[in-house]
Amino acid sequence: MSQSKNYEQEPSSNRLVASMAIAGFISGVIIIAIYLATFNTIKDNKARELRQAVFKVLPNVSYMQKLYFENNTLVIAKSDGMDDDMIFAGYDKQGKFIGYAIQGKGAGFQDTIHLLFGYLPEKQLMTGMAILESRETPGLGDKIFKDMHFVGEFVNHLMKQAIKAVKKGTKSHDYEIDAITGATISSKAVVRLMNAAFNRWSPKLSPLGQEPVFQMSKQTQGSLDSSQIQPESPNIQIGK
Amino acid sequence: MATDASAYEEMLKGLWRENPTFVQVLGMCPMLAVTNSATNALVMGLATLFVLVGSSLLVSSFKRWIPKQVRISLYIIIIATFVTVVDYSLLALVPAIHKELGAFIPLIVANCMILGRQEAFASKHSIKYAVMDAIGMSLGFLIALLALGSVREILGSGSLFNVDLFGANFEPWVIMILPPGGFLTLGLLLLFFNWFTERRKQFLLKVAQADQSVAIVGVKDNG
Amino acid sequence: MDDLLWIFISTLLVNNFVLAYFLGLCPFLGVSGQLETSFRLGLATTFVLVVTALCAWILNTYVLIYAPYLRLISFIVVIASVVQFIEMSIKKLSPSLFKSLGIFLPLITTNCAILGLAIFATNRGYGLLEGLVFALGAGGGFTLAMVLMAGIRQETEIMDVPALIRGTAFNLIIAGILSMAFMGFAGLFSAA
Amino acid sequence: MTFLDVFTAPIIMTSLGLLFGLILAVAYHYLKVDEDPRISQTEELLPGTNCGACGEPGCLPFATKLVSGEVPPSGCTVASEDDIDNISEFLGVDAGEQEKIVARLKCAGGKAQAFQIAEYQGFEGCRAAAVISGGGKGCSWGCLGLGDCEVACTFDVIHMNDNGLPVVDAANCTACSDCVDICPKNLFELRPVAEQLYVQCNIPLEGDTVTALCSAGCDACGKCVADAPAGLISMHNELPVVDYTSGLFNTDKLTKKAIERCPTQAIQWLELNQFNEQADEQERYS
Amino acid sequence: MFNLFSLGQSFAHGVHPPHHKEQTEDLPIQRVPFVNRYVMPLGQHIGIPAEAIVAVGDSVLRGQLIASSNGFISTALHSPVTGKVTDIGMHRYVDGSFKMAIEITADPYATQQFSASANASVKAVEQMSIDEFIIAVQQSGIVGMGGAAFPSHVKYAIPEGQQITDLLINGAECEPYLTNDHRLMVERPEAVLRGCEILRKQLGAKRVAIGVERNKPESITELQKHLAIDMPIDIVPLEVKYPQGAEKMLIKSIYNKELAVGKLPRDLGIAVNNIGTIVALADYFDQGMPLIERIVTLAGPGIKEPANLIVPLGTPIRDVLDFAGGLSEHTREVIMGGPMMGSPVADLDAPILKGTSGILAFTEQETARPQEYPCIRCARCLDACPYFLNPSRLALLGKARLFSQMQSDYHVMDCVECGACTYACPSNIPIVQHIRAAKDNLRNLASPDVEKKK
Amino acid sequence: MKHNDPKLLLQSAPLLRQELTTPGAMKEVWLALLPTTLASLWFFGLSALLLIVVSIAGAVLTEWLFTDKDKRRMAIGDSSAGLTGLLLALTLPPGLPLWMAFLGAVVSIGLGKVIWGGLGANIFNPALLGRAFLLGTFPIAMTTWGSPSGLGDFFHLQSSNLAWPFMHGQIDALSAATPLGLMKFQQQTTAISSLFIGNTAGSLGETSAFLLLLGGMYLLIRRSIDWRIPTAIFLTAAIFSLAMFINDADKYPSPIVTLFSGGLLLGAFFMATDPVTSPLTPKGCWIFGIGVGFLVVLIRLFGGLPEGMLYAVLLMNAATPLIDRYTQPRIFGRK
Ligand SMILES: Cc1cc2nc3c(=O)[nH]c(=O)nc-3n(C[C@H](O)[C@H](O)[C@H](O)COP(=O)(O)O)c2cc1C
Ligand SMILES: Cc1cc2nc3c(=O)[nH]c(=O)nc-3n(C[C@H](O)[C@H](O)[C@H](O)COP(=O)(O)O)c2cc1C
Ligand SMILES: Cc1cc2nc3c(=O)[nH]c(=O)nc-3n(C[C@H](O)[C@H](O)[C@H](O)COP(=O)(O)O)c2cc1C
Ligand SMILES: Cc1cc2nc3c(=O)[nH]c(=O)nc-3n(C[C@H](O)[C@H](O)[C@H](O)CO)c2cc1C
Ligand code: SF4
Ligand code: SF4
Ligand code: SF4
Ligand code: SF4
Ligand code: FES
Repeated sequence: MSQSKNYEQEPSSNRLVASMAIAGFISGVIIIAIYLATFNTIKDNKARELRQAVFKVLPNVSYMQKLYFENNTLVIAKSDGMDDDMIFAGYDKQGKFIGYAIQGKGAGFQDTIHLLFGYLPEKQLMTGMAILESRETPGLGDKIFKDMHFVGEFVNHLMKQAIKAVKKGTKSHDYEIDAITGATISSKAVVRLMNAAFNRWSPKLSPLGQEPVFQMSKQTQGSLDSSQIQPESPNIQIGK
Repeated sequence: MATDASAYEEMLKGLWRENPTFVQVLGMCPMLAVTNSATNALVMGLATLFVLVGSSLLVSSFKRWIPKQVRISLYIIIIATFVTVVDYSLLALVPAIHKELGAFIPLIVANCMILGRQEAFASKHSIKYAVMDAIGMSLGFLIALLALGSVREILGSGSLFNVDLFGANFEPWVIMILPPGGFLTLGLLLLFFNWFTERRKQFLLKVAQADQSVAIVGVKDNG
Repeated sequence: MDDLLWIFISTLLVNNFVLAYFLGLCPFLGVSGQLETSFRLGLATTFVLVVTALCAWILNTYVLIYAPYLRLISFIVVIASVVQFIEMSIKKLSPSLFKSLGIFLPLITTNCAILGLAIFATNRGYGLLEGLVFALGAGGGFTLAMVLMAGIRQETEIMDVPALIRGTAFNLIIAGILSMAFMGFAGLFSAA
Repeated sequence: MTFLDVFTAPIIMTSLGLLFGLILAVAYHYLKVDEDPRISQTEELLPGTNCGACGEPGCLPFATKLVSGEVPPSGCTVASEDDIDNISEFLGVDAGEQEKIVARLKCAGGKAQAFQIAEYQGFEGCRAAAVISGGGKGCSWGCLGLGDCEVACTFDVIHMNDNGLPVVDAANCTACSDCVDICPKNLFELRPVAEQLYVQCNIPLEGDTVTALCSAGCDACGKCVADAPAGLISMHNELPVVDYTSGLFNTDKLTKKAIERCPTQAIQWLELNQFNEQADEQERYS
Repeated sequence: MFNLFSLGQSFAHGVHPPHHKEQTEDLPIQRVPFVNRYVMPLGQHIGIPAEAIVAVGDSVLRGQLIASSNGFISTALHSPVTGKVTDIGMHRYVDGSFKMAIEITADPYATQQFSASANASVKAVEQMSIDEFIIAVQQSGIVGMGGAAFPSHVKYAIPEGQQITDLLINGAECEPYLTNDHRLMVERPEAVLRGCEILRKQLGAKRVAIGVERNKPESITELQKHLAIDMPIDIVPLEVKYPQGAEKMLIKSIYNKELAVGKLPRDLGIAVNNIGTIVALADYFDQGMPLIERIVTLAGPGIKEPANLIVPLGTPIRDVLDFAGGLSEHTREVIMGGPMMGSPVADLDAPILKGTSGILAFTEQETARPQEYPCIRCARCLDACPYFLNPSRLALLGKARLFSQMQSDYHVMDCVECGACTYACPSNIPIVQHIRAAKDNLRNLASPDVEKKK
Repeated sequence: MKHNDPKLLLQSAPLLRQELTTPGAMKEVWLALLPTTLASLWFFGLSALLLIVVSIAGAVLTEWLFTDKDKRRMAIGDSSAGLTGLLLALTLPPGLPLWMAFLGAVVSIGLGKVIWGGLGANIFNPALLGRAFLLGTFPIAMTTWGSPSGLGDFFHLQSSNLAWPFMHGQIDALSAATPLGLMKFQQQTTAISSLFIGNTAGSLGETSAFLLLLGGMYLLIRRSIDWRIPTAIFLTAAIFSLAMFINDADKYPSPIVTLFSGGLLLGAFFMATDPVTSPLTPKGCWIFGIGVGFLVVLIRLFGGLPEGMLYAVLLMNAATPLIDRYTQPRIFGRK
């Protein structure tokens, strides 16, 4: 009873404001502390994830750098993270350009599918595909990344023409791909996203011989977020 | 001694008698959203435990200085701070699981159970009781999460904590890991819980009656 | 335009906030007993969702680019305070509006649909327009689920559902069945 | 990450806190609306989670309904038992002082006392039977025993006994009048428990006609009127009426005398409950 | 649109129960002999009960006024026999309840000849003003014989500003088994037409319509045969459909007008009367005979000798049954009125009333309680209800005793309890019973004299 | 008192009842389904027989187990549980493992009926609920279709039928695609004559349009079902699909194919019309039918699944309480 009497007294507005401010301050301090403490690890994790994905789709890559399409050319991105308008260029140990890793994003069976595929412009060859994010049905739609046969179809696929997904077993042309039985829609969505991304990017890619050069900037070297990839990383094997 | 026992009581009540899921029906969103595997459930449960215990500790320590008008806002700031801590920690430590839990780690902030405990308990009790209560509640929540997660993972994927249980020929019940499965499983679990409580009540009643008749017979014998 | 339509349909039906994303279950299970109330709660929620989308976009564009780590806490604090402010204003300015919609506001502020919307919209990098459409879809979906649920619950009120079953367990099962029915919308307008 | 970045967070958070603290403070100051203080006090006692688990759209509406008595405090699933006790206590301040009123039945003619002239066949409900030519009970004023009141009582305190009469668990009756409203024979009335002298019959007939219908009916012989303190009981419409306003009512032996010579036990001295759960033989001779 | 396809004029919805009229439709009306004891309840009509003006021990003549009307919606009672008042007190009514009644023991030596002199002399109806006419009708004790027993004079008191243009005579007799109106039309067509003319002239109506269901061709031809050319009377054949005889349905069928809820036929300029009522009017104004007897159909599988009888009011049902050979041993239930709307008789010693159109007896076979199934929401009841109510919902709510919701959401009070829904229900749900219970409860709650709530 | 005559019965009028009873209404549906059931035996042989038996058994057993003792006789006696079992079986693919069919039947009655309070109380069509559960739970098994054989092959049992409980079935080599699947995923049309006769792949009861029409007509003539619901479904589906067909005849099926393929006929005649789960009011029936017709075409043409009848009906079932509430007929004499 006495407690509730206490409550009934109106605290001054100053107290309200002050307590909010103090709480805000303390919480700000705590948050920045945890942020700093985990900052590097998280950055590493993210970079590794991206790296692994790029590795999967572009074999023999040792370095990569993020590019934007600006003013009709590809320029090197400065941003830490990754966004939809980015494309990745892969380089071998010598820093020689190998190919691009292109993102695709769009509606799947259930929700948005986000994927990455490798592309060698000079050979017009698709080198592999990886799903970054999807909420497709477990057991059905998730075969787009679990079914190795399906994933394998995008390795060394010649991109002369838009890809077409056909019912499993009825593949009769080079540009066709066997869809997954029971997940035809997801497979078709994957193909559709790839075609769309390909159409978006292929005219923008630098013409033969003028591939973006790998630049080891000061920033990239210094920070752990560098787009540089440690060649010793065991994950390299994935691409094969 | 006595206070220890009652603090212990406070903890125990969260496990069954005032179980946040089965009795209070709070925090349903994370409960259903992340229980498609036992591992996710476990991580979510532990994260919630951390946030609840931490914020209860803070709230009960500072309860004197919190003005009534902004108390909810302050609780939210406190809780959100802890959640941010958990969020970043998980992201750093177990990125794969963090990815699966998705938005539901930040959403711990909105779990009514946590705010509820601050209002209903931590703001009115001493630190010790508040913490014990928080532990009990979050353990109760964890138990429910695990129960739900296990059932859904066992049926839905044929495994538990990612350990395959039935071999390759098992036909998984896909729906269990889909949204309807969450609702249905929790509904049926709750049903079972109700049934069990009811049965227990009736059983206790019967025992009590039996006792009584024994007592009466005893009196008669004596007389 | 097509994209906006897809965002709307997808959140309204395919990825319904309540039935597929498990957001906002507390009010969904608690307050869906009466049709009238449910509908009004749905409207109020839609309103708050739109406010949220707006707040989230402002925060994302003007504040959080400097301090991304404050995302969660600033979302919740800003949204909660803004809604509370709106609530008090309505209460003062229009008691009748408060009675019909305003009383729901505190209930809505602390539910996950609101925060979920802000976080999803940010994660997906929605712009202002997309965010608003997303909020409308989510609110519409929430209202739809709420109203269907309330209709069913009111109907079952006069049926002899076994006493043991009545209550939250039963509501969850109804929600499960609804969610199962909504699976029929999967892939809508995305598989074409 | 620059050195300055480290300060961004506290700065932003502090300013946010300041800003909204200010807004809320101003709001509290200028936008406050007056309402029943009991509502906000009750809301205070609630958990304040605004979770909706009670079925109300938040704690404030729930508190409003609590104060108006539409819902019981236990409707809140989040509050602990202590909280609920506190709320009950807080709300019960006024209620506790009033005298206890319970539902009383103006009939004691169960299966053993009254007979059927015809056989009713159909839906088990008193009102439903009553509209089918009275349900076949010989005494057309008496309880039909089909338990509409049992179904209607929100608080589940009415249970039909073996004799086909409703037993009100008087201790838990809230005098909500559900049973009064539902009974097709208008047999229930709400009476203070203190009014212990009670006539359990509703037949406006006298003499043998009554005894031919029901062995528990009041045949208007007038013995109670004669035996009670003069003026306490009088006959109206062939039924004794106890005048509690006369100031003559007492719990002494003299008043109790009124029931002693009643040939049918139609007038009773009630303790708490009216009938017995099991057999009512006991009750008749106790 | 319905009229295009169906025989005769009609309304929407309704049901087609077998009409079972063959049992009695060809049996001429017979008179039952006088018995010993008569009971005249003071309230056997809608409205305020009459007030006894005789005392125990008084001798009364057949046709003599024994109770006078007690207000406007109330009517007089006359003695059905010459004899002696032996009791004025509570007597059992057909529904098992007790009501104030005058018991008369017949004088075994009286001729029981009705003499108009027993009543105040009646002025020739042609000379009466409308007000005199209304008072005379009230004096006559005539009430609606169509079942509701509503005092007829009330219907003739037309308020200022309204004018009756049409007189509607209800000869539908849609209830199965009953043939009393039919026999009246066949045997006394002149009386029917005479009654119509008296009433039409008094009310100033332009036309008269006599609605008769097509399953009574003999009635139609008899009436037509006696129809004089100058009589503005139409005999309208109606589709055989239940409840064709319900006032609103009849108005819909004949005038294609919809009587709004809460309105009276006179608001449409229509006055509705039953065949029996109209004949009683003719008899009163031509012969001075007040309402002391009526025609009752005795039928049903449990009646040994079905018949159409002229029964003095107040005769115990048992005596009437005895005259018709008694009940067969399989009889389980006796109904007063028709099988669709009638009410079961709780005590055979209860008397025949002004509103008793039939006494039907049913055996074990018809009364075996049918297995009730849950409502499967098949909507047959909705398709049957002529008032377009939602009986399925009403029954569900009734079962849950949610009576007030039945009115607030589903307008239970608009139901006329015709029973069409219950007839149609494949799950054998006693829908009307739930409805009656609800209406009863709602009326009870609304009535001011529910003394309760201390 | 003198009571030498039998104690009279007081029973509410009307004493007359028309002849149809609720079990009778169920029997009508059994009868109407007979041709389709026999055809399923013809087309799918022993597999069909076993599926039907197992499904009915599962349904009846569940009803028996979970119904109160005193209501059991009535509940089983009205044959509605068996009907649910039969209807469920008719929507299953012929190669489905029997244990799945059994589970489906248990879910149908358990979650679809008993939990709501038994016959008449459920909101969702039990058979379709069971099928929705199975489809969500075992999507692959539920979308693997065997080709129809003939009576000659009666004793040929699809090997997947006999899978052990909780285990995969062995998928038959000759799995085929349903006409709708062919249309949706391969843009191939099936001849209307085959749709009509029914020698296409599909669930047990949906293949022969002719026999379904026959059964449906029987129910309509006997007035066992509300004519508005199937009419509204057919009209809406036909108009909607015609609009799309005119728009792009290669991509979208013709209205005839839409009507005669998949579960539309079975659903429109036997499932959407389930009295318990469809609206009471005439206007409501129109809305319900239009809703089903619209949703089924929407899902078929624009959704992820080749067939949408199941979900169309379930979704409209969910809306039925609302529809009923807002389409009360105008009471005679009221505005
Ligand atoms: C519960 C359920 C989940 C499904 N999930 C997916 C999915 O994630 N991806 C997909 O492409 N199709 C999914 N489907 C759609 C069907 O499997 C669809 O019919 C199939 O993709 C086409 O069949 P086909 O590949 O055998 O021709 C799902 C169906 C159901 C019933
Ligand atoms: C207060 C009251 C006044 C009435 N006045 C008239 C009237 O003026 N004219 C009329 O035709 N009927 C009148 N009625 C009678 C009803 O319209 C109706 O005929 C009567 O209730 C019996 O109808 P039923 O036999 O169809 O049930 C009145 C009824 C009541 C209760
Ligand atoms: C369902 C129903 C059926 C009725 N059937 C008849 C009938 O067949 N014949 C008849 O004269 N009155 C019938 N009535 C009574 C009429 O509605 C109306 O009250 C009567 O014809 C008025 O005339 P009265 O006042 O002279 O009785 C029926 C009433 C109802 C509600
Ligand atoms: C015309 C008609 C159609 C029916 N259709 C179905 C149906 O589609 N699914 C089902 O489970 N039961 C059906 N039944 C049976 C019954 O109505 C069903 O079991 C109830 O829904 C259970 O409450 C039908 C019954 C009738 C009379
Ligand atoms: S008291 Fe009234 S309601 Fe209760 S059983 Fe008796 S008659 Fe029925
Ligand atoms: S209905 Fe109300 S008044 Fe009657 S016994 Fe129950 S609690 Fe008491
Ligand atoms: S009894 Fe009432 S509800 Fe039933 S059909 Fe007749 S008017 Fe309609
Ligand atoms: S006729 Fe009977 S079963 Fe059919 S809807 Fe009406 S009440 Fe229900
Ligand atoms: S946990 Fe999501 S709304 Fe409460």
